[in-house]
Amino acid sequence: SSGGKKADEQATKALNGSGGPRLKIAMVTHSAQGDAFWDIVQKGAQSASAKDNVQFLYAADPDGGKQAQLVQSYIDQHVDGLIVTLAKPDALKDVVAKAVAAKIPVVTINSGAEESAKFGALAHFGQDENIAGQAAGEQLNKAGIKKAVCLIHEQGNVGLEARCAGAKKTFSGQMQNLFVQGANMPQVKSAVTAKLQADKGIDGILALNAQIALTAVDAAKGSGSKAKVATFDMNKDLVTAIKDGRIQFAVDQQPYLQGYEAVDELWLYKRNGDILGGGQPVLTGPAIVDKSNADAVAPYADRGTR
Amino acid sequence: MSATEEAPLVRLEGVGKRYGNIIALRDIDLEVGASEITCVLGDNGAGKSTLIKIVAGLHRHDEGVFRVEGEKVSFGSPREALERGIATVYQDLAVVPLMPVWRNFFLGSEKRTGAGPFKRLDIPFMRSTAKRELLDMGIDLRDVDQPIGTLSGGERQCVAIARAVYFGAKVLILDEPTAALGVKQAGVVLRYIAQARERGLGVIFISHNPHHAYPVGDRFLLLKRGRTLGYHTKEDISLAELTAEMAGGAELEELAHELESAGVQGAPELREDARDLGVSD
Amino acid sequence: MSATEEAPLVRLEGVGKRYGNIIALRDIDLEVGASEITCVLGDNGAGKSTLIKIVAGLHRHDEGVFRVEGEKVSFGSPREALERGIATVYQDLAVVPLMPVWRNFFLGSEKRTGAGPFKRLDIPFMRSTAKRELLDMGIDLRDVDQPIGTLSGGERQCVAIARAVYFGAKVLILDEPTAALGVKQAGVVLRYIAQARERGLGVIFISHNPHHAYPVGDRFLLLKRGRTLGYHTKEDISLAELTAEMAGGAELEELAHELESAGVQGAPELREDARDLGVSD
Amino acid sequence: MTIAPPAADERIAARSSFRKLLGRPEIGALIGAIVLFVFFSLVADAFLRASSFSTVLYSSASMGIMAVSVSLLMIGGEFDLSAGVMVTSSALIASMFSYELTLNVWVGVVVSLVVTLALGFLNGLLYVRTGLPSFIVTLGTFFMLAGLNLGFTKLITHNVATPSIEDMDGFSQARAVFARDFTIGGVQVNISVLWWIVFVAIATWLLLRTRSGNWIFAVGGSAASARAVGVPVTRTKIALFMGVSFTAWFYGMHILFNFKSVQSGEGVGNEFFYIICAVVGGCLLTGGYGSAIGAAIGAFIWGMTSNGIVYAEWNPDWFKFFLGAMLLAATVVNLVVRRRAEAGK
Amino acid sequence: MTIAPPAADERIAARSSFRKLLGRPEIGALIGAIVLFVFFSLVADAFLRASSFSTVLYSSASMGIMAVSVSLLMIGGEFDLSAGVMVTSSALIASMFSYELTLNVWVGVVVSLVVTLALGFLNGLLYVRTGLPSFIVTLGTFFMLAGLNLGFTKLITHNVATPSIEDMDGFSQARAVFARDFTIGGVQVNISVLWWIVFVAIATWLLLRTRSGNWIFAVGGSAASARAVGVPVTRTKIALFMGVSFTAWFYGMHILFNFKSVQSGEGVGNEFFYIICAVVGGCLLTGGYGSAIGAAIGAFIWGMTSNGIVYAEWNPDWFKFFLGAMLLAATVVNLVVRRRAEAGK
Ligand SMILES: Nc1ncnc2c1ncn2[C@@H]1O[C@H](COP(=O)(O)OP(=O)(O)OP(=O)(O)O)[C@@H](O)[C@H]1O
Ligand SMILES: Nc1ncnc2c1ncn2[C@@H]1O[C@H](COP(=O)(O)OP(=O)(O)OP(=O)(O)O)[C@@H](O)[C@H]1O
Ligand SMILES: [Mg+2]
Ligand SMILES: [Mg+2]
Repeated sequence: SSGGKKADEQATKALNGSGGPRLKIAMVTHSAQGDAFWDIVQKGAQSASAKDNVQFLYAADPDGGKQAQLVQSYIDQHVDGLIVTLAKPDALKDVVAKAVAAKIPVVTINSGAEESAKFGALAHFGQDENIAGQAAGEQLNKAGIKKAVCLIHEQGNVGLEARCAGAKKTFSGQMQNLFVQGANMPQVKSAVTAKLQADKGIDGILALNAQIALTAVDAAKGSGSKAKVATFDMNKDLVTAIKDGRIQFAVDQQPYLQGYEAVDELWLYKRNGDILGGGQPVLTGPAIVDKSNADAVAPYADRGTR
Repeated sequence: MSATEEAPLVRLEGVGKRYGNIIALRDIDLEVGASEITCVLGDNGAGKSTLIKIVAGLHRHDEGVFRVEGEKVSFGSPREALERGIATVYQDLAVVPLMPVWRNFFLGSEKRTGAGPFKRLDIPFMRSTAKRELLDMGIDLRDVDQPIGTLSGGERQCVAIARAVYFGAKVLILDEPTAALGVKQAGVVLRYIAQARERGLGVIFISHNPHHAYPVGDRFLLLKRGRTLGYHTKEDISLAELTAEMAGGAELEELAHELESAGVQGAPELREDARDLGVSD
Repeated sequence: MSATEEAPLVRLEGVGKRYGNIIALRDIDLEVGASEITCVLGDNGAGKSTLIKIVAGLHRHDEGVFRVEGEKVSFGSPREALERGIATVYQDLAVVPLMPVWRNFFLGSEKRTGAGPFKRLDIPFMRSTAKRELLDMGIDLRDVDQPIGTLSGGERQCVAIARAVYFGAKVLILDEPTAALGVKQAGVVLRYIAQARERGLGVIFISHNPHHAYPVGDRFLLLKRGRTLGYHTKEDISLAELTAEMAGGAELEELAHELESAGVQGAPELREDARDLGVSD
Repeated sequence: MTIAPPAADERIAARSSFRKLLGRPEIGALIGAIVLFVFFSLVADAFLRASSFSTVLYSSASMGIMAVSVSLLMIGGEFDLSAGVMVTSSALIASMFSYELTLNVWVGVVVSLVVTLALGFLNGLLYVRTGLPSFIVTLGTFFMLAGLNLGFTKLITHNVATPSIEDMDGFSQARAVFARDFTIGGVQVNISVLWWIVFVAIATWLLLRTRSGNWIFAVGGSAASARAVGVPVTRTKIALFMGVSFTAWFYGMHILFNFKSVQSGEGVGNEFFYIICAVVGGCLLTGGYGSAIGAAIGAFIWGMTSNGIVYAEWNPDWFKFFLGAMLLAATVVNLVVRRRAEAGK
Repeated sequence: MTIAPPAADERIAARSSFRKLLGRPEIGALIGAIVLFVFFSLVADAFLRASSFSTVLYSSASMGIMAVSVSLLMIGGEFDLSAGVMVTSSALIASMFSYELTLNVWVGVVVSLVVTLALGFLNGLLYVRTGLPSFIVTLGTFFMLAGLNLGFTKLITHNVATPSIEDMDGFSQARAVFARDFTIGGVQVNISVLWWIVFVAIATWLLLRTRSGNWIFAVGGSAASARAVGVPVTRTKIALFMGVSFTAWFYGMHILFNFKSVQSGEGVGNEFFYIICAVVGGCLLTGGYGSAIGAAIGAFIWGMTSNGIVYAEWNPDWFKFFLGAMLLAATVVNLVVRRRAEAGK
């Protein structure tokens, strides 16, 4: 939907001149603190906010109930628009309804494509982690991998489990999950090493975050395994690693787009009554980054927006 | 030995106790009947406290037989002992430092009022009783709500004694109750012990002071290094003999000489004192 | 009063202390010179321990002046007191229950050997010293590596005393050191106190037993409910007067009568005992 | 001595009744809470709205319900690190039991109650039988429960979250009991706030007015002494663990009926927040001292802080920094107040 | 009494030297470790390979280095909940300082050491000054550090992770010191394993053979008694907090030079794993008892368990369940051994 975005931007420019009170838009996600993916989502939202003269607020909690509470806090503050992830749709259903009842427009991002419209949200940006996972599974097939592990670095996390489940669905070989402690790199390294030592047949590793992927590369090297590493999400070092061939590919959901589009849509709605997607989810990815296009993406990853 | 035909309240036969590889007691016999006071005497570390902890239900004995009113028992907890009317003053007092005095006083034997789910502590009763019982011992507390940990050593000791005396139904065990007490309070405690006997209780009384033990005791168990050194009834032994046996020989005589020759002012009194302590009679 | 022209080792002038709104001490004077023993006597809760805790550096006084060798001080920690040669036996003993006996003995004043980064504890010396010092007091420990918490009350007390005596350089403070002790051990402690005086130390000695206090003491401070009841030199007061003042009047006489009339076996001895306790002289 | 004590004890300094009030353990925490309240009122406009207050209250209740029983357990000298995941376990059990067998949700609620109480009993039993510190025992059960939560949920639902039970029999009654919103003076308040207050009241009564309360203080203050004077220490401790599991069940039901579905990974880490509430409210970590009201105020401080930061629109990157600073500030105020009260001149 | 004690004390029962050995505090944990080792050797083929053993050792060292100082702190009667994030802070400081100013990495390493020690000092100072329990104080600093880690990293790097410093001056020497792999007998071992052993040896020597060790046991066993006999309690406690920050710095450097870049959110939650290692190894939560070797064995148990489950290829959904079960099993074995040793007949 690159055309749509361009159009949005033009419309934005046109409307920007008209002034008016500053809008206050809040985003509440199910992210853990300091998560790289959600950091990029925020960056997208922030740059849209800067452009649209919007005050952008952000809060996150991985616990469904607490996330709902945060949404409630923003309703109490009478924000002008809400951006919510529906990783646990049931937990957020009521509070989204409250927001709608309080005449606060809601946009959903990332997860919850199916529920978004049902709950009364204006639009949805992004796609299910599950779909992104399916893309990863297909890429693994293409790379000729037969036996893979999917590294879950936060146990019980809905989004991460969904990525692995999606990958498993399309992957034609055998795939197992492995739990690693994301907050503790040495433990990640030793768990991956242990797994590779235990099962020499493993020839593929799917990580769910760039830093974990780089550690997995180390672990594979250290244990003398030939396993190829692929990952979700990106950063600067990861793009270099793709260029070097240490990492096969990265599934990029273009989180920047999710944040940017969501803010912009709310602003457009407030200013112009525009609704994107016509009730259908607007897909922001997944984009696959591999050796062929790594060079092109590198500068953006450098900047921390991809 | 007991005045009545009944089985004695408490009877130990050949009791022994080990802490790991440390042998604290070996082959001890002891008997307390109703209206009887048995004194347990002995050096530091002789095993006196260990002995009464067995009777109080705090430890289980490893050897021998322990009977309460003729029935063979082995208490799993002090609660079982309490339920048979055995109340104890421990040497380390067994108080909960952060809790108010009155709560400590009634701990484990709370007085309650009301019925069913509304059964609750009878706080006014407990507060006033604690205050009164302590006043009777000569301890005039500022405030029965003071945490017991902030009382002076002697005051804490008095709380423990007053509690045991108040709840003791059949047997009263006192482990060095007068140790931290002032002259006045010690006198009160001795009176309590005598009164308990009059009320028909059996008392086990531990003391290092033969002047405290002899007048009130009926039977005297002397321990040394975990073994029985002697077991006497009052008729068998005089105060002087008892003291001599407790002090263990000539060392004190020597001490008194030493002090005197050092020209210590007041040494004659100490010498006299040493005599009291059992050196020469 | 002091034998020498120098300032006394420890001198309190009008000292007072409060715990929150609880007034524990008010306007107390006290003096200890070299080669002098000052006894602090009084009822339970009179404030004796509070007083010596001020001298030991454990509490700060709120009122009055505290001088050490003429110099005005207010100790922020017991370490400061120790550094000036003031060693203390606390009533609650101040031992660390889980630590071995010898480590407790030397705690805070460890003996070390070696140099630089390899300076280390002189363990053989500390173990043997602790064992020997205790044996000198008549405590024959099974094992100096036993956690001190597993010792008997009197054994613990002896460790605290032996430690203070070993480290006391100028002033020795003893809070009821003989309370939990057997006859023999108590004698040893009295001898230690006399020896300390001979070595030129000043001693503050707290006791409930006038028979222990009078022979060794040079000065007697009597406390009651946080105030001074009397402050005497030995010449001013006889043992009988002291005992009478400690016991506080006629109550004990009454007790003795009471016991006698109750027909308690051995009451004559108790009566005698009561006399000792200061009722009739 | 039979002389009556003098009417006014000369050994006690006079103390104003204001000071006396300050002497109560909860007052310190309360003043900490008031300071925070004033602070957030000044820096966040939205904070003073009635609806915001109800959000803060709800957030406090969501910590506070568990903090009640956790504080009792802490006064009794023990920890329960499995408290956080046990909430999730109880919700998962109720949800999956009713859903998989298509029963009235009340059946699931009752089954969950029984199982959760059994879990608490097990914690207590393991503790008293092994003699290991409760920290270790409940750490073990914490991991085990966390594993079971995920393992069973994935085994049964093939998912990491349970399906919604919104359309099942009995759901709306159960929701009315555990999770209904109702309106007081135009403000929506969740029923869990009321339940929280009820629990705090019961726990306070229990602690201060009943024999069990006496025992709780005693086993926490000195288990050996308590045992020596005849307090049934093991029974008391097991009961305390079951108390925690009872509130875990209750709060689990609230989560289930408020959010309809449960994630198996939820709850991890909350156990520490409960302990924090209790400690901020004046409970000693070493046991033997504290109050249920204090823990409630601790939960309230927590609710104010975590929501106040959102209302104040501070940069979320620094959220935890502010949280930590507030926590320290509140406890320091608490402490200063208590010290002043004790110095009490 | 001047009589020499009898050569053999009749008050002590004979005890075999085997029993005496069993009496040492670490032996219980060691036997727990051996039981686990045998267990995993039986259920997981891959477990017994030398290369696997080196993986387990590395994993143990990554817990064990911090567990050393945390166990000392616990013996001294305190907790440090900020230990986990402080590791990350120190790595972030070193990384960002060198990177942003384009300096030799050693400059960053030294700056990080100074700042991290200052953080430990601050923890200690806050603890002794406020008189609050260390649990609360370090909880406050935990949140604050976690916030600062994220806030500063985003402020400075505009990212949640630091850029790689692999190509900077001094990197390879620093890596050689903190994170190099080397080969012993054909097996790759990380240098952190050696450092771990060195730290454990130093801590053991400190505890058992020096005055400071005596003081550590004393302030943890009874701070009031220790103070009364002249132990400088506050100084000792502050030094213990700084000990934790020192190993946090060291371990932070290991992470930085092993993984080249640092995520600002790392480290949260690890503080509890350190405490777990210490407690499994026999340290008392209440202080005054424990050993550095015990904590090392605790870390080894941890490393075996968390990797053993992987070697055994058990379903990862149940990972935590197994972890909890193993943890409980190891501590129960530990306990049974110690009890037997004490009963010692
Ligand atoms: N920390 C404290 N807080 C409040 N009150 C205290 C504290 N310590 C002592 N007191 C009170 O101060 C008074 C004096 O106590 P102190 O320990 O000095 O008495 P004492 O003369 O040593 O008595 P004893 O002979 O029983 O040891 C007591 O009434 C006690 O209740
Ligand atoms: N828990 C324990 N573990 C090991 N040894 C112990 C334990 N309790 C007591 N002992 C030892 O058993 C012996 C007897 O102790 P006990 O307390 O019975 O002596 P006591 O006669 O009461 O002495 P005191 O007059 O000093 O109170 C002592 O030598 C002591 O060291
Ligand atoms: Mg004893
Ligand atoms: Mg005293």
